[in-house]
Amino acid sequence: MNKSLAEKFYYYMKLGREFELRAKEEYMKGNIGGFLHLAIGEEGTHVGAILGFGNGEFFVHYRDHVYAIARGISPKLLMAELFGKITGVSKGKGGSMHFYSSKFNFYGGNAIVGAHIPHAVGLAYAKKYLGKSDGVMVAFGDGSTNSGNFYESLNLAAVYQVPLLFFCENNYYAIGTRIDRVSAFKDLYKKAKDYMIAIQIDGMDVFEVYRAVSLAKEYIQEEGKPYFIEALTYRYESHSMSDSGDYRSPRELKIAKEKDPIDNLLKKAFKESLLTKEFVEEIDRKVEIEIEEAVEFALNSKEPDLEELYKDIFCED
Amino acid sequence: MNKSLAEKFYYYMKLGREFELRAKEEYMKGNIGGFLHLAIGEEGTHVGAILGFGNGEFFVHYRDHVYAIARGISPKLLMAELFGKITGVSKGKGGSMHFYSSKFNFYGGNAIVGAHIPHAVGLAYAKKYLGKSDGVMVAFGDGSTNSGNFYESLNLAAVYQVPLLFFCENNYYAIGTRIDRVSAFKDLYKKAKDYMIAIQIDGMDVFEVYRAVSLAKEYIQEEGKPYFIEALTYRYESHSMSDSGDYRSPRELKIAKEKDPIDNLLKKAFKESLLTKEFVEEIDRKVEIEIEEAVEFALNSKEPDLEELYKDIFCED
Amino acid sequence: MLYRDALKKAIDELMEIDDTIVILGEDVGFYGGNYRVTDGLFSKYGEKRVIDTPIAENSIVGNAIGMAFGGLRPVVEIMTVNFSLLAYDQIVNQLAKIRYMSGGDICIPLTIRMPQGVAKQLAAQHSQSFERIFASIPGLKVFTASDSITAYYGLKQAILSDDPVIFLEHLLLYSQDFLFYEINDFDITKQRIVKSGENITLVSCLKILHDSLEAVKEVEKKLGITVEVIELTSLSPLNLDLVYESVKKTKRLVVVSEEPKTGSFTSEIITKVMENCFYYLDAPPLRITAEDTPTPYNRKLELFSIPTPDKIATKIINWGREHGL
Amino acid sequence: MLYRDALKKAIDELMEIDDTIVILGEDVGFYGGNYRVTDGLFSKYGEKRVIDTPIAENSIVGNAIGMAFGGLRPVVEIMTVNFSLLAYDQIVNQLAKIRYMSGGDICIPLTIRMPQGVAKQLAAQHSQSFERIFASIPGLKVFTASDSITAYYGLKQAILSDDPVIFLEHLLLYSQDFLFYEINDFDITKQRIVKSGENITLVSCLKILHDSLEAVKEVEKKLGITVEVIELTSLSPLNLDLVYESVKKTKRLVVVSEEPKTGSFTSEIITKVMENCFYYLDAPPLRITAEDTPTPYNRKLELFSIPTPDKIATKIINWGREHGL
Ligand SMILES: Cc1ncc(C[n+]2csc(CCOP(=O)(O)OP(=O)(O)O)c2C)c(N)n1
Ligand SMILES: Cc1ncc(C[n+]2csc(CCOP(=O)(O)OP(=O)(O)O)c2C)c(N)n1
Ligand SMILES: [Mg+2]
Ligand SMILES: [Mg+2]
Repeated sequence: MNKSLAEKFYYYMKLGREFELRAKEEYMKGNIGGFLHLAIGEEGTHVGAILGFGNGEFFVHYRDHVYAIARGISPKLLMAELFGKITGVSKGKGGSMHFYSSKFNFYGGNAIVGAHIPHAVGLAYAKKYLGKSDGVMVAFGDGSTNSGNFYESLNLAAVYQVPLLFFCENNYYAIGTRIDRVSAFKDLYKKAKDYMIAIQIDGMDVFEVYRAVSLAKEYIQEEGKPYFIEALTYRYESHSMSDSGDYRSPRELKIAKEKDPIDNLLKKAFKESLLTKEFVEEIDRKVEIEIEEAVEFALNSKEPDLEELYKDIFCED
Repeated sequence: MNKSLAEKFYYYMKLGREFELRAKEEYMKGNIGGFLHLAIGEEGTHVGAILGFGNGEFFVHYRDHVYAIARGISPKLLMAELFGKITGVSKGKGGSMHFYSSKFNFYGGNAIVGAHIPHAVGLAYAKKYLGKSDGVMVAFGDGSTNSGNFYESLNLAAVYQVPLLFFCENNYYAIGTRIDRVSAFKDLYKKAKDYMIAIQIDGMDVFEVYRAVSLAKEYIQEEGKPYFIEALTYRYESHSMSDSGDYRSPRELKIAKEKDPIDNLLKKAFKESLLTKEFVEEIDRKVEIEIEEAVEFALNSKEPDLEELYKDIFCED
Repeated sequence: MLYRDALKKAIDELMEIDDTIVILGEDVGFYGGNYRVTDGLFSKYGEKRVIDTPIAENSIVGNAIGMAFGGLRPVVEIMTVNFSLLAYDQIVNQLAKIRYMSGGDICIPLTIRMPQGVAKQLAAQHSQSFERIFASIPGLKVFTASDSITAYYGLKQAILSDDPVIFLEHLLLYSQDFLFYEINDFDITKQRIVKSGENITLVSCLKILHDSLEAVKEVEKKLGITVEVIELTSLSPLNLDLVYESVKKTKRLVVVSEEPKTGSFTSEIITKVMENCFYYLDAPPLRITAEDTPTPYNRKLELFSIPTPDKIATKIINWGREHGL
Repeated sequence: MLYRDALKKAIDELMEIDDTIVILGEDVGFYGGNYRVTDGLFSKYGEKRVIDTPIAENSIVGNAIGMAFGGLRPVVEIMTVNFSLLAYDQIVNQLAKIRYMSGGDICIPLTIRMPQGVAKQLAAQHSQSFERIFASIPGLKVFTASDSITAYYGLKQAILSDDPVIFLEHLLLYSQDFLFYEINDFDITKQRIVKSGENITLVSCLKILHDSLEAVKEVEKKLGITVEVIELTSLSPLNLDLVYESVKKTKRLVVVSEEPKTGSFTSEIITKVMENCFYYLDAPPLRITAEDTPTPYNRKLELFSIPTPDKIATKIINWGREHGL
């Protein structure tokens, strides 16, 4: 473990969490609308994955804020998107579920469960064909692993032998339904193991996620083959801002929170002297300012003009 | 092995083969239209499966003639269906790919690859719910095992724990594409093995098919759980009457035909004195007459009246 | 009665007397339904009859078809109509055709309920309306419910039908409270005159029917005329006798819908009216629909993309003035 | 030139000069394509560019979308339009919307080619026509090809377009030999006047256009009039200027299609003409379509279910006589 890595972890995890806590507030105020899916509790998984993967195209479903932040997309652009402003990363047309930035190799945000997985297979195919070697990563929830989209993609990634990292964030729930009630078995990596190397890791530990993803990245780059990681994680909040969350026991939630990825990181990092109190305080201040600036930017940005409605449907108009 | 079983095998396999050979002729004459998918070479698989399964609902894709014959549906009704006559098993509205007879618990004939598999899961669910115990069987090709329909059904059959026999007839080809070019691996039963018991058998040997399916039937009835059989088989004809079949080598075809299921049966049955020459000759005559009668029936039957076009869309009109 | 409660009441009352009725869908059971239509049924009827499914729409519909073969009467909830596209093969190639292909051998008494429409900033993949892609498929019945009465009686009729029914609800109606009273001879296939009038016939359904009714007040005031409003509670079978009669009287037709304009089901209504009332019409029919774009997230754009009461009123008033009203 | 050869020529010529173009679909490679459109391309361009896929339509389209993200220009073959329903979510929720949802960030230069229509006794699941379910989705371009010229130039235009294009072919056209000649300024989105005339405007596309042309001969003879025939080579964008102009001249509109009537795309054509030419029309528009039933296997019923040259002629003649021709 090295110091600069621990510092990055802390910065992005903190930034991700504060971004979402603030987004929640702004949602209550009415500045943000639609569905807002928070990843609070899952930062270890999201940040570890993005930093571990490095370059290379990334796909994810609608729970996309923290991934985007770890990718280095400015919180300003993201907050502005949540506010529906023209300065948003998708010009205010996509919202929370549809962050896109090809500049950052960030391909959604997708609101149809599982439907982005085949895109990742196709993009990995294109990269292999074009001789580009930094691979592709696709994150998806436990809920999508029961769908045809998921399975067809496992098979095709193996048939085409493409450099693709399947990254399953198993937070045990799809909205209010626990995975073991709708999946034939609950160790989800087993669904992939006959198609490619597949492992299960502790997603609450950012170090472990980072390490596993880095190794996977090396493998897919060198071998040009797919790889599968299941990260066990937990979301603290309800599925989206509209559900009560009463399908989980307070006890279950409490146990999960005892493994909080940020606390975890700090504990470990202090013990091994990777982070200092001063650094953490400095980051906290920096994050506070960044979030404040992001909200200000979003607030002060313009809404799209009405004619924007008709733009961006086709490339050729 | 017992005598009466061997007799039944021979009768249905012969009837199935002659039915299809004649259908091919009638197709050339223009008495039959549309797609005609022949199962010649696969009779061991089809007859062994139906007889081994006994009662219980059965689903299959478009390559359905021999299954229907083994189920005991009169060749007259089937030939009339191929001829598009009102006396056909589906009133001439379905044709070769859509044999239906709820009286015989025969549910298609379906022309969308893989789409009937979820129906079988649902029907097995219904039977379990209603306390009916004779289970359901669904046959499908190697080609469908790469599809979402297939995978979702494996998972759901295991989640719901329904008495369903998955029966994969692996004839190595989906139209002109060999299975190993489009599937991550070629032992297809492995796709199911984490979801239920899954085995591979020699589909050219009707005894083996019968035995395996009987045991599977017992299992699903007693345990109320799904089961998976992959039967290795081969179709001698092209995919349907419209393809040239030039994607397979004459040598491959020759090797397959050396394992012809009817020859195989006769060899074994004669050796073990299960069948006599006289019996075989008698059956051959009987089959010839039955086929002749079927064609006559079909020829002499009426076409549907024009107003039939508008009937059978809804139950309530 | 709340719209969602009317739907639940219909399901609950039928489940009580007929135990071949089962419900299936994502989160319909333990969780109580994403829009809480099935809340309470899981504990009342148990997990065998109120079935939580994985996220696999294609299989949900496919399984339900098989259940129907097996003597059950399944009621499917697809969380929103947007996800039904994953089951579109099962709906179109299977559900709508098996009875026909079997020469009438097989009945499929199956209802698929699902909400559609623009709610509030759910963006392009969660805001669609799809009358056109269901009502244009021979072999499907397609009903709509705009209030608690059509919800309750209509859903009962759908579930009791021995044929496949697509039952369209609207996201913004679930929490609305509508007048509820008993009706003896309700038949959803007959359509419904919501309000009578003399000078314009307005046809609509689902949530936008209410927006249209609001707009009509303004129109009547401004133009000093009266508008007859007809609700299409059944898009298939599509019996438009009430509409023809009305148009023959009013000589003017307006159709309002939340589908994007081009290829929307409004064009079918208009075409049928042209075919049947051509010589009666005093003005070209007016259709008021969503714009031909995906639905944007931004609220201002979103509202700009769909008909609102104001816009409906303005369009009708301008059109009316242009055409002699 | 055979229709199938025109399609292949278009693909082949473009693949030669642009190696970001890849083809994918079931049996398109080693086997040569179910309708032999891609025959020979596998050995010429290799399995990396002519990709045999498993039977997984949803993934075929989904993969192609990802390939487009990655800088390729994929040409998908779906074996027939009937199977595209399995990919309908990818087509509608993904392909048609990603550019918009990304605020214009992402281009998807992707073409999906597929044949549709009634061939001969392929029964309900293999005989469908689906103009309506594609052309009514904002974000898709939808082209049709009725002969070798539209096939060749149209498919080239589709593949070279930076936007998603649904390219509709017809099962019965592949083996037909059509006149072929070079054209310099072909633009498929402009539609095409196939034949000029004075008294009726007939609009159609794909295979039934040819049946209509045959019928027109009979109609012209019997009624002693002339018919203007316009082919809709582009259903989206739907530029109907040629049609409006023509109708303003002829005062009468006939639309012929193989879709079942209710909700077919014919109703959109008619509605747009009503909106733009209402006061010019001397008769209610006539549409001639398939019946509102699944397609039966029996040949007699099958033919009874779709428009044939005879039936088209009879319907137009009767309608013409009824309305003053
Ligand atoms: C195809 C489809 N079906 C249903 C939904 C509704 N839905 C949205 S999120 C969700 C649960 C997904 O759970 P999971 O994949 O575990 O991801 P998580 O929310 O836990 O991150 C469902 C069912 C959808 N968006 N897409
Ligand atoms: C969803 C779908 N895609 C494509 C087709 C076209 N098609 C018909 S049969 C077939 C091959 C199926 O092969 P397999 O499942 O192995 O069955 P077999 O023909 O060998 O019995 C294909 C691709 C179809 N009918 N349905
Ligand atoms: Mg989850
Ligand atoms: Mg096969």
